[in-house]
Amino acid sequence: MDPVVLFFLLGVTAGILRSELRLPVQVYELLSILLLLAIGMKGGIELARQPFLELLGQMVAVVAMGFILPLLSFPVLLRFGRLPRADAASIAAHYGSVSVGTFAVVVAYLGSRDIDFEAYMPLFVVLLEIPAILVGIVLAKGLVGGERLRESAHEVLLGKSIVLLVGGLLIGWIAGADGLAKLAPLFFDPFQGLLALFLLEMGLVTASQIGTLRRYGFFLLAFGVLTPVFSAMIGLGLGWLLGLSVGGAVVLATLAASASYIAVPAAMRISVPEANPALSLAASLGVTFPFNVLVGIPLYHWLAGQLYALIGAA
Amino acid sequence: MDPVVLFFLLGVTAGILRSELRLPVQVYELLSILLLLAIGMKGGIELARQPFLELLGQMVAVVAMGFILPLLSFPVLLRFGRLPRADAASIAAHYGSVSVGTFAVVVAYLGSRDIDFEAYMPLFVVLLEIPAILVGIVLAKGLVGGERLRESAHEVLLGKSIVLLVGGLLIGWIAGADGLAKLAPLFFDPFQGLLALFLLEMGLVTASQIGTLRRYGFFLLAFGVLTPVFSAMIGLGLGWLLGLSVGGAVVLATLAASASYIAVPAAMRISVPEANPALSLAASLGVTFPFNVLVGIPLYHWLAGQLYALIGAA
Amino acid sequence: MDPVVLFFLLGVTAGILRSELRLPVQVYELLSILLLLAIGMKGGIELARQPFLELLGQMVAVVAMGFILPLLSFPVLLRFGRLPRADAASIAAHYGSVSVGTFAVVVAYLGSRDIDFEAYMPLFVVLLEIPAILVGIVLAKGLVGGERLRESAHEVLLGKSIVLLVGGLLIGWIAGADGLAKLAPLFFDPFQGLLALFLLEMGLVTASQIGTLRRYGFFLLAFGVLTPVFSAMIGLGLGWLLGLSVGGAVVLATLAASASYIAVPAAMRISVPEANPALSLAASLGVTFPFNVLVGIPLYHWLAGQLYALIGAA
Amino acid sequence: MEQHPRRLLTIVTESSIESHLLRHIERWGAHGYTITEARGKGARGVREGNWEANRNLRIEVVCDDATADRIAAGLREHYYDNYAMILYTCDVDVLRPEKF
Amino acid sequence: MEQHPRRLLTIVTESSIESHLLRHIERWGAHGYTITEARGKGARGVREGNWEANRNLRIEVVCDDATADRIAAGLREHYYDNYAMILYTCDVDVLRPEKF
Amino acid sequence: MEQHPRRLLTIVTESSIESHLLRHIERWGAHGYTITEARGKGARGVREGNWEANRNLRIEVVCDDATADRIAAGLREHYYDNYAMILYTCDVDVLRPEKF
Ligand SMILES: Nc1ncnc2c1ncn2[C@@H]1O[C@H](COP(=O)(O)O)[C@@H](O)[C@H]1O
Ligand SMILES: Nc1ncnc2c1ncn2[C@@H]1O[C@H](COP(=O)(O)O)[C@@H](O)[C@H]1O
Ligand SMILES: Nc1ncnc2c1ncn2[C@@H]1O[C@H](COP(=O)(O)O)[C@@H](O)[C@H]1O
Ligand code: NA
Ligand code: NA
Ligand code: NA
Repeated sequence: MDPVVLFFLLGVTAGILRSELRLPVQVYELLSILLLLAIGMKGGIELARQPFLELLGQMVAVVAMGFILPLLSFPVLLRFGRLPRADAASIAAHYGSVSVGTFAVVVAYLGSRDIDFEAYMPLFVVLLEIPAILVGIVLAKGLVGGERLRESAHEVLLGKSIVLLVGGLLIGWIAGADGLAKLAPLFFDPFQGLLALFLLEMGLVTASQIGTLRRYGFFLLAFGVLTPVFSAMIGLGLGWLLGLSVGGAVVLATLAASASYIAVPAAMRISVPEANPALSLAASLGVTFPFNVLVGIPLYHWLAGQLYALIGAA
Repeated sequence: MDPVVLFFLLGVTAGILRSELRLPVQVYELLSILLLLAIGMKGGIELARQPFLELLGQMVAVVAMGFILPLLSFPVLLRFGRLPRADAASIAAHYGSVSVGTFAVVVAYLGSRDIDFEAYMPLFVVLLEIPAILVGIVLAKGLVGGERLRESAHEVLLGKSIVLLVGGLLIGWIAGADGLAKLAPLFFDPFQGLLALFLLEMGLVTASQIGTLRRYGFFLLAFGVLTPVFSAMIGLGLGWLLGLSVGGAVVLATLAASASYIAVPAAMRISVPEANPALSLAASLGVTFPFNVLVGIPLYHWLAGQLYALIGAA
Repeated sequence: MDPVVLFFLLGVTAGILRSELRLPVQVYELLSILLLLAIGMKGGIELARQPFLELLGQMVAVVAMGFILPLLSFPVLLRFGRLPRADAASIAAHYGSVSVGTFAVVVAYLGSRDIDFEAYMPLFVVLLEIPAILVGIVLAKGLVGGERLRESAHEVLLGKSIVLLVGGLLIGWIAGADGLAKLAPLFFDPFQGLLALFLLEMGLVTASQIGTLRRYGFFLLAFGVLTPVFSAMIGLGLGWLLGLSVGGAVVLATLAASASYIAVPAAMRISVPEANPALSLAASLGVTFPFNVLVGIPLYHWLAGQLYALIGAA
Repeated sequence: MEQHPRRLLTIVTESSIESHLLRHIERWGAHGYTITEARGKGARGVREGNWEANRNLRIEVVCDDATADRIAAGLREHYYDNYAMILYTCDVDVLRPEKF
Repeated sequence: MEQHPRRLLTIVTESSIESHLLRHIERWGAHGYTITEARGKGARGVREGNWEANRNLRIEVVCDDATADRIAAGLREHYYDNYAMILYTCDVDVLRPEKF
Repeated sequence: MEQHPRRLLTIVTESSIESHLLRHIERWGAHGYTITEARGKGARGVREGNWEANRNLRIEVVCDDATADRIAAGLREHYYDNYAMILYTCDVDVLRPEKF
């Protein structure tokens, strides 16, 4: 098991045992700033190597997936979960968007197995963050006036994670690998260590979701495990169609499978306030995040291997 | 002099001169989290190399020392210090337990002199943290009901420092040196730098103890200097008996000599609330910590050299 | 463009667009502590190599410049800016002193161009911080009683930045390059990364000065651009006279050109409270800091090249 | 010493709505506000403050009675149903009444 | 606007006893609490908050009179003698009385 | 429960003057104080607290009426004109009157 995953388990265990261990929220913020900038810069370095136009097709396809995923889970949440419209829309938005933490874990996973993947993937992280939020708002509120939607879009685009990811992308793009070499001792070399600490903290937060989970019971649990597997298969298929490498397909599958717990909750709180945030966080953070980290990523890797062995690269 | 010690002196000086220099408490917390995890993981890596059972004898002996040390200092505190029972018990617990900061300093000291020591020593740090706390509670309260003692034990075991040390140990054990290589740029490479910053902060805190020291006068000062030397000799002897290397004996001596200022104060505050925390902190942090860092460690090193030269390794 | 400068632009942009991006103030504090210590230690290492007495002449000349610069800008502020006496004095003090952030940027600038400079320059940073503050107080208050001035001097000398710079210098001096090698992974290797994060934060703060700037209009803007160029030429000339290398002259020019936004504001707030801090910060941080980082440093480099080509080294 | 009665309105709520809330409060007539970071527990459960989604803010506004009522009414209308929030007011004396 | 009188009880004390204290306060009838990090000075000296052993918490509880009295009495019995602690109460008005 | 009336004086001001201010407050008779970090907005603009020059402190002093008046007067004389600062007082009840 990857050591970063062990840190996650340490956090969960400490949380469940009600240990006094706490990470100051400022440490959490520092870690997420460093991780987001590092991920963005890595992607930007790669974009500088890549003719941008060649990626345009892939980008459009990925954005389309971001619009479609929440539309698929919404009816499930409404009908089988019997959730109020706002809650169903909000959860659908969480699952249609992505978790940067999960992305970092799959990158670490592939890295420690020396599996290559398209290094411009952070671009897809940025692209996937947003569409599901817009879909979620429309699902909850109907086709709200342009004013309202524009305000929400503005908020999402200027949220912390997008600004840091996009800022990192641009800096990586402009400065290139050589320019950023001097920044490696802060952003790139300790990446795994920073991720380990981040996962320790996420483990503590995950443990605190268990109470809610127990209250809302079986449906959330099932939804939180089945949706990522289902979405991963869509991501895998899309990756294959787009001609990604096995590694790239695993990353795209993991992005599809992951559920946001940073950008989307913040956006939903403002744009769909009547949705209960405890519900969506319990599912995305209390079920799906640990599922992906512990079981999902190896599973998607195995599935990708099967798929590519069976059909061959597209 | 080791540069990390210079940082300690800078902190003490800035504190005494009433400079505006402050480290945010969140930085202090981040530093201690990183140091505790790093120490734990280093020990765990070594444990993975070592047949665990071979260490069992040493572990029992070390735990026994943890029970005995506070029993030795308690009567001194009662009689010569004329301290109330609760205070004597609490101070005895502080001195029977260990200071992770002092441990880090002795590790740095030996490292910069290329002196080897048994790398599983962090295990002893964990083992020594706890027994003295139990002894302290019993000394203060008598043989309290199992309920009370169990509650206290629970609290200590789930305190921040034990969770991080033990968690690090387990992660190191499971992942091994190779698995943790990727974490080195955050946890291992900057260890000395993190320790330097930590000692800067401890210097500032030490300086703020001077007021209390002045109030409680000569006894605390004498106790804070003589106890570590006396305990170090016990630790040295035990190290020799257990067949440790010279370096290992110096570490064990330093552990015996060091007085807790993190885990024990927290435990005593809850379990023996009538003990005055200013007293025990002034002694352990205001006297013994600087004494060990500046004078004690070189002294114990010298003593170990004498002992091993005289008698030969056990 | 240097990547650290890109981080500054990212911060400014995020600030102007009113993004939700914030760095916790504790992160800002940690960054400035690390940068100040690193700069100090680097200078101290160099001082250990240098016969101290040889530098005495240079030191006196640099201190003299620190006294003269504010005396030159004060009448301009009074007459052309029509500012109240206290404000003119305070701004003069800001511009007579130095900005450690700007110093770090010029060091990074020269480093990435492989241009050497006298490595004891951090000593000049320390020397230049203080004189302008004293001049500013005298300009505002007249020749105040020794008591008052002594209290102010005490405050400045024990402010965070001086303590860390001087502390770092001393540690570097005592421990030398070998002694500090073990601290490099925290203080020296990630220096550019730490500086990048610091500039991200300073960009956010700079953006928040724009409101004030707009209110106080054209004079501040002109003063904030012209003063550094003028002071840089004095610094350049002095560097030439002192026989510094081209790189050294660029650093001295940048120090002269930079305006304090940490030590001086704090000192003025206490010693000249009737000065409006919004004014001086808008100029030094809202105009001069970005000007130096984006335009000034390359300009001073070019000017130094011209000067040394024309006249030859002194 | 001359004293002037005013009301101190204290709001404890989720930090995620900070910028919206402050804009509202100013629109409803507050001349200033003071914010401290907080955590706590209430009807909507524990908010530990260890993570962006569960941080609280404690916002204080010193103002006259009419403004306090306007703010309280506005909060009740726009925020009370959907956000973790409490609100209480108390009587205070200030020195420079023109500020509030 | 309709107002309902309640009491605001504020405790400033050592952070080391947080979890015990909160358990007690809830047992004595509080429906919620708000915590902010603090530092300060009092009879037991300066508590600078720069280190785990000298941090303070400032805990606020809005409750009815009986609960306030119960909490105050409980604190006096269990904590006052051995911990750095102050406690004061003041009258406040709340909007939704059923919460407190 | 026996209660003793005192005054609670709350100051919100720039953190840069902390040590001076505390020295003054103690000289004017305060037996203790509690400090929390704050940010805010007032007549002197937004103080975001993201940087050393724009951090606020929120200082509370529980004291008797005479001390409160003395402190308020002192602050008015020494600080009001030149620093971002507000001050308000309110009536509180304390348990151990001898402390304040
Ligand atoms: N009775 C109370 N006393 C003090 N603070 C409270 C109380 N109830 C709630 N709070 C605070 O208000 C926040 C939101 O409350 P609620 O909407 O009841 O969950 C909580 O997280 C607490 O910080
Ligand atoms: N008169 C006071 N006014 C405001 N806060 C106080 C006062 N006295 C004590 N405190 C706070 O209560 C804590 C504990 O007080 P004590 O038990 O008196 O040391 C102090 O650290 C201060 O934060
Ligand atoms: N009406 C108000 N209500 C609450 N806090 C205020 C108010 N006005 C000012 N403040 C606080 O006091 C600080 C200084 O105020 P000022 O001197 O008006 O700029 C501000 O930064 C706020 O934190
Ligand atoms: Na997804
Ligand atoms: Na010991
Ligand atoms: Na200058």
